[in-house]
Amino acid sequence: MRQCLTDEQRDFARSLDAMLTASDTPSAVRAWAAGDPAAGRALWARLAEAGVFALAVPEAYEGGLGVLPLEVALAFVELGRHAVPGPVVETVAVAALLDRLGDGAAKRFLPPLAAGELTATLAMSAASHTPGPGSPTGRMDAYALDADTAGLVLVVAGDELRVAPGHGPVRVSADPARRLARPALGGEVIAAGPHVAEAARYAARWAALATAAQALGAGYALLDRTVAYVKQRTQFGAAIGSFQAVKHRLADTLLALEFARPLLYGAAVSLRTSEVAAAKVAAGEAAYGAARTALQLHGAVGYTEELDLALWLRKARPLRDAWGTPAWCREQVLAEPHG
Amino acid sequence: MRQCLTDEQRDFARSLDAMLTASDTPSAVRAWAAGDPAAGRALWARLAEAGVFALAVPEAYEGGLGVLPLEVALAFVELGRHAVPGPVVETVAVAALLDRLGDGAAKRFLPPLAAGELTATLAMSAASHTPGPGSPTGRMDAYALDADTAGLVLVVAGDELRVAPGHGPVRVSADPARRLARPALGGEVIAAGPHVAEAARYAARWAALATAAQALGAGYALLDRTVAYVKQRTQFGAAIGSFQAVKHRLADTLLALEFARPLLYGAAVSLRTSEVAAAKVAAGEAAYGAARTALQLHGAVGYTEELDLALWLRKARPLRDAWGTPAWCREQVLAEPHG
Amino acid sequence: MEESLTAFRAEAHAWLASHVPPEPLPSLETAEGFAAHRAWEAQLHTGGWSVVNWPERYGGRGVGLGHWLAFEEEYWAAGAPGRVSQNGISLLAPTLFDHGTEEQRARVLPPMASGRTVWAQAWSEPEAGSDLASLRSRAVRTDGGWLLYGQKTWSSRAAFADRAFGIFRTDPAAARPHQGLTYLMFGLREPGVTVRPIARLDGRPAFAELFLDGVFVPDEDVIGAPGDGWRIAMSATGNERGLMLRSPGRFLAAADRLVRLWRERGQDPAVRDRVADAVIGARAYQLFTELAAAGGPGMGAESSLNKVFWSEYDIALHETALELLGPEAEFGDTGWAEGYTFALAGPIYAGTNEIQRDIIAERLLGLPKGRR
Amino acid sequence: MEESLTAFRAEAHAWLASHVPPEPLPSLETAEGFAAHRAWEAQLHTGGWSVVNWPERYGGRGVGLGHWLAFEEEYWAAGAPGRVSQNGISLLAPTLFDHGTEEQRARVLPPMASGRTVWAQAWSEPEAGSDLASLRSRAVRTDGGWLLYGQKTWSSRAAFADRAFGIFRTDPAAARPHQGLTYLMFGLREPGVTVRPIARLDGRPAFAELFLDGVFVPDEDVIGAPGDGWRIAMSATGNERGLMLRSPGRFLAAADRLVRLWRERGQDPAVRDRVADAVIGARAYQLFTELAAAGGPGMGAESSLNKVFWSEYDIALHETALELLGPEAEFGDTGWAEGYTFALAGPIYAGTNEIQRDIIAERLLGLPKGRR
Repeated sequence: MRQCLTDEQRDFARSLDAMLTASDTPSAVRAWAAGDPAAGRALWARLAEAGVFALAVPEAYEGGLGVLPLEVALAFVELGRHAVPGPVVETVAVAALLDRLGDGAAKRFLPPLAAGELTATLAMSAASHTPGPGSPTGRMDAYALDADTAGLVLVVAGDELRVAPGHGPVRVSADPARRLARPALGGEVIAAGPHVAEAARYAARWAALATAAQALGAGYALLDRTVAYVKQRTQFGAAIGSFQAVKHRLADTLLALEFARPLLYGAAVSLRTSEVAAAKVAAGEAAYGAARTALQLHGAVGYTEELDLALWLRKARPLRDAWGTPAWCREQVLAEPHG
Repeated sequence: MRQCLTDEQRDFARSLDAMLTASDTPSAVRAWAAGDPAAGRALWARLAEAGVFALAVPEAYEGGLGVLPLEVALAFVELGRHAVPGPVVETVAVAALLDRLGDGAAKRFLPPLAAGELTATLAMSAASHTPGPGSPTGRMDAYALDADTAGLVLVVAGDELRVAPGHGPVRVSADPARRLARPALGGEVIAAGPHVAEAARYAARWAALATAAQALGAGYALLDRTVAYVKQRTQFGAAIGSFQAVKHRLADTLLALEFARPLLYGAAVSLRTSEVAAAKVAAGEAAYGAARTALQLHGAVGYTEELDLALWLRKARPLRDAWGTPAWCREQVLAEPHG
Repeated sequence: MEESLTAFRAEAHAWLASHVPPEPLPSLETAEGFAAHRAWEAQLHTGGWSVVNWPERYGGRGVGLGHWLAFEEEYWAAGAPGRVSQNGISLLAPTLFDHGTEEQRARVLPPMASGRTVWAQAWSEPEAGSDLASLRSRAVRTDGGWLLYGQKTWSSRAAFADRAFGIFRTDPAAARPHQGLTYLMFGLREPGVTVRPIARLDGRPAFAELFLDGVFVPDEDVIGAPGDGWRIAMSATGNERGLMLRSPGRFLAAADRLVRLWRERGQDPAVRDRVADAVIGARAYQLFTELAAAGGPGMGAESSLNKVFWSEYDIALHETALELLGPEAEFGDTGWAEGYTFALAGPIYAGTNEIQRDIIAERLLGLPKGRR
Repeated sequence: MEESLTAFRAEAHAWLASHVPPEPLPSLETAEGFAAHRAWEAQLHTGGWSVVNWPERYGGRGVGLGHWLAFEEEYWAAGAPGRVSQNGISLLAPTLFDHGTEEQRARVLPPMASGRTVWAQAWSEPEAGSDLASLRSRAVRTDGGWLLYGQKTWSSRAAFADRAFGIFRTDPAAARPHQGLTYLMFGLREPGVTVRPIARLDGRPAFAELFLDGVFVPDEDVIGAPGDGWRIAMSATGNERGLMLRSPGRFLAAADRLVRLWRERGQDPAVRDRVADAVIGARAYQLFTELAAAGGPGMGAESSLNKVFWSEYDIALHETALELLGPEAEFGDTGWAEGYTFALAGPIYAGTNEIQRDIIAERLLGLPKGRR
C-alpha cells in the first residue's frame, strides 16, 4: 500500500496538468523541433517554479525539496501527457548523479538545477554499465539528448565524470523534438573513482523511472485523444467508436496503461533496479501500444503532421527504448531475485 | 508454381474427405482413447485401401505407389480434418526410413506397411539428431506414439536401428487419443552404421511434414465447426457471428491457415529441412490459434467433452509440438541459407 | 486494532510451513481429491486461516484486505492446495454480507468456513451464457417457499458439492428480462435435483448440469427481496470478476515457479522475455490490487480490467511454461498441464473477455453502446 | 511462346547488377528524390524492365505473371529503388486494361511506362476514408467534358506527380450512394487545381490535399461509362489490395536484409523467433501468391487476406529490425526507419484492415453482416 497517493500528491499532479494545459505545449514542441528553444525554455522556468526539478535535490542544497522519486514520477507523467520538450529526464538524472557523488560538483550545480536556471544532459559510455556483452542497454553510447541547448553536458566514461566542452551535429530522431548529439571530447573532469560508476547506475535508474513516467503520460494522452476522435468520427453512418473492433482495441490500450501505473508508483517507492526495469517495460510497451492504436484508429489523418497527435505518436517509441530498451530491462528483471 | 495441385490430386483429397466423413471418426477416436483400437483399425484398413500408406513406398516394393510427398501431405490434411487416430505419421516416417536404408528391412516391412497390414511407430533418441545442446527437438526421447497397438515399434539410437520387443506403460497425453509409451530395451538390430542417422533425419522430415499437414487439417476442422456454431448461437438477441470481435478473430484464424497451406505444399515438393520446418511452424501455430479461437467462441460448452469439438481442441497443441516444436523449427529455418 | 502485518505474515508463514501437505493433493475434480480438499479446508479452519478477513463470529480473524492479501501471498508461496470452498467464500459470502440477513449469515457462513458445506454456483443455463438476463429456470411460489424448475449448467464444483446458489425467474410476466429474478440457495441432495457431471477438456468432471424438478426452497433461503435477484447477482459478479477470485499471491507464486523452471531448463534466452513478462505481470497485478483495495471496498467497471488482465496473464504464463517443457508439455499428468487447462477457462467464465472489453470501452472510456 | 523463366531471370539479374545505383537514391518524398526516381523509371524503361507483363506495344515484354514475379524477386534482391510509378502501374493501368478504350491505352500507357507521366491517386476525401461510397467531390457536365469541384486528400505522390485518377459524383440525385459516380483522369497542373502537400509522420510530403475548382476534364479522359465509377473502382481496389501492390520479391529481399542484420548483431537468440517468422512469412507470401496467380487473373475477397497479411507482416518485420538496432532505432535517417514509417501506413490505406477483416468474415466465412 506504500504506493498509494496522498491528496497532496494528487493535487500536485493536477496543478501541473492544469498549468501545462494552459501553456500550449504543442507550439513549444514544434518550435523546439525546429531548433527554436525559446518557448521550451519558458516552459522550463514554469516547471522549475512548480518545483519539478527541486524534487530530486536534497534540502541540504539551496532550493532543494528533498529526494522524492514518487513526486518526480507523478510530475513526469504530466510532462509526458503534455509532450514537454527538452532534457527533463536527463536534468533529473544529473541531479541524482551529483547528489550521489556529493562534494564540490553537487554544491556547484544542484542549486541552479533545482531553480531551473541550469538545464543539464548526460551521456554514458557503455563501459559505465554492466549489462551482458552485446546487450542493447538502451543508452546510446556517447549520444546526449538536447546537448545543443543544455547548459551542462556531462559525460560518464568508465570511472570519470566530465563536463563536455561542446557537442557534434544534431542527428535526426524519429521524434524531431528529441535532438541527439555526441558530446565533444575532453573537458573538465569533475569526479573520478569507482564511486562514479556506482553513482552513474543510480542516476540511470532515475532516468529510467522518469522516462517510464513520461511514456505513461504520453500513453494516456494518446488514448484520450483517440477516444475523443472515435466518438466524433463517423463512417458507414455511425461513430466508429461504436464498432466493437475499435472498442476492444481501446479497452486493451487502457488495460495496459492501468496496469503499468502501479508498477511505476511501486518503482518510485523502492527505486530497486528490477522494479524500475519492470515499470520501464510496462510503461514503454503500453505507450507504444497506445501509439499503434492511436495511429490505426485515426487512419490517414493520424499518419500526418496535421494533428498535434503526431507529437505523441513520434515520441512513444523513442521513450520505450531510451534509458533501457525493453529487452535490457527484462534482463534486469530476471537478474535480481524477485518477490 | 510447382506446388500447384492437379485435378487428380484434388480429387484424391476430396474422395478421402468423403470416405472419412462417412466413417464416423469421432467414435473411433473416443474408442481409441479408451484403449479399444478396433474401430481405428477398421479405419486404417480403409485408408490403406485408398492408398495413403502406399504413397510413401517406392513402386519397387510390392504395393508401393512411389514416393509422393505432396500426395502424402494432401492425405494427411484430410486425416487431420477428421482427427484420425493412430500412428499414421509414424507409419509414413517408418516407410521413409526403411526406403532410405533399403536392403533387407525394406523388403521385409515395406510391402505390409503399404498394404495397411502392418502399423508402425518410431522413437528416436536425442543422440540421433543434431540440434544444438538443450534445444527442444520436438522428439520425446524414447517415447513412441501408440506403441501399445503398433505392429512394429522401431527405435533409432545413435547409429543403430532396432525393433523394440515391447513397451512400458502408456502415459497420459493432453490428447487421450495419443498414447505415448517408452519402447522396451533390447530387440533385433536391423540396421547399423552412420547412414542410419542420416536416414533418421530424412524420416524425421517426413514425420514433420505429415504432422504439419495433420495440424493444418485439424485447424480447418476447428474453424469450420466454430463458424457453424457462431452462426446459430445467439446471445443478446443476435447470432454471435454478427459481432465484430467474433468476426475478426475468425478472419485471423482463416488467414493463418490459408498462409500455412502453400508452405505445406512447397515443403512437400522440396522436402528441404528449412522448408519443412517453416511449414511445421506455420501449420502448427495456425492450428493452435484455431483451437484457442474455437474454445473461446464456443465458450463453456467448448471447454467440455460434450462436443466432438474436444477431439480437435486437444489435438492441436500436441501436433504443434510433435516432430519439431516451433522453437526448434525456427532454429532450422535460420540454420539454412534461404531464398 | 489489527495485528501488525509483519507478525500476521510470520504467523501464517509458520503455520503453513508445518501444515501444507508435502505432496500435492489428488485433483480437486475427482471424488477422492474433493474429499481430501474438504479435509484440508477443515484443517485450515482449525488453524483459523480459512477466512481470515471475515468477522470472528463466523470463523474469521476480522483482519482487513491488506492482511488478506498478505495471507494469500504466503498461502500460494507455500504451495498450499487449491480452495474447494472458493465459490462459497468469494461469491456467496460477499453476497450474504451485503444482502443477507443476520440469521442467514449465522446459519450459512460457519459451515462454509469449516468446509462442512461446500457450495457450487448455479448461474448459467444452456441458452444463457454471457447473456445472463435471458435465464429461463423458474421458482414457483408455494407454501412457505418456492419450487425450482429448469436446468442449470456449467455449475462448477456441483459434481461433489453440497449446496448451490443462483438466480431464478420468479415473475415471468415482468416487463424486462432483468426483472422478476430472485437470488436463492438450495441443496444439491434435495428431492427433485438431478446432477449430471460434465467432463472438462482433460476428462475431469469440473462442472455439472443440474436438472431441477420441483425442488423445495424455504423462504429463509431467499437472499434479499424476491424480484431483486439481478441487482444482487450483479454485485456478486463484480466480486467474481474482481479481487477475491484470483488473489495476487497466486500469480506471484506461479511466476516464481516459472522462473525456477526456466532456470532449471538452462535459462533459454529465446523464452527470456516471456518469463520476465510473467514476473512483471504478477507484480503489476499485486500493485494494481493494492491500489484498488485502498480505493475502497466496491469495484465497479474496474473489475473488468482486472478480470481481463488475470485471465490472459494466466494463459500466457502457462503457455510459457509449456514452451519450456517442449514436447514433454504434451503429458497431461503434470501440475503445469492441469494449470494450463484451468487457465483456459479464464477468458470464458465470470463474463467472457469479449463482454468485459465492451464494459471497459463503454463504462470506463464512454464509448457509445453498439450492437456489439 | 514466352522466354524461358530461367533465361529471363538471368537477363534481369545481369541488367540490374550493372544498372542499379550503388547508393540509395534520395527519398522519394522529396523533390530531388522524386526527380531521381523518375530518371530511374526512364532507365528501367530503356532496358525494357519497367512493365514486363504489359504487351509490347505499350512498352512491356508481354510476359506472364510468373515472369513478373521472378522479375520482382530479382528487382528487390538487387536493392533497386522504390517505384515512383507504382500508383499508375498497379492501379490505373489494370483499370485501363479492363475498362479503358484502346485509344486511352495507347495514349496513357506508354508515357506511364517511361516515367514521363507520373500518376497520383485521388480516392479519399476528408469525410470518406474507409467509407468510400460517401464521396462528395463532384464532376459537373460541360461542353465536351466535365468540370471537377471539391476536395481530395491522402493523395499519394500528388506533391510532385503530373496527373491523377479517381472517382467523382456525377449524379447527385442517384438513389444510392454507390451510384452516380464516374471514374476519370485529370492533370494536376490544370487551371483550378491547388495542391497542398501534407507531411507524413517523418515530416516528408508523402501525400497532398487537392482542391479542385472547375477543373476541366475532356470526355476522352473518362474511363468506362459515366455513372459506372463505383464498379470500376472496386475492381481496381481489388488490384490495390492484391498482388500488384506488394510483390513477394519485396518481402523476400527485406527478410534477407533482416537475417543479415541479425547475424551482424550477434544472432541474439531473444529475437531469433521473430527473425525466423520474417523468413517464414516472406516464403508463405511468395507461395500464396504463386497459388493465387495460378488460380486465375481476378482475386475476389481473397485479396483481403493478402492485404491484411502483407501489411501486418511488413510492420512486424520492421519492428524486429528496430528491436535489433536497440536504442539506435531512434535515428530517423536509416533505411530501416524509413521502411518502418512506410510500413505503418499499410494497415490503414487501400481499405483499413478492420474493413478487410469484415470482408473476410462476411464473404469468405459467410458470417452475417453486423452493424460492425
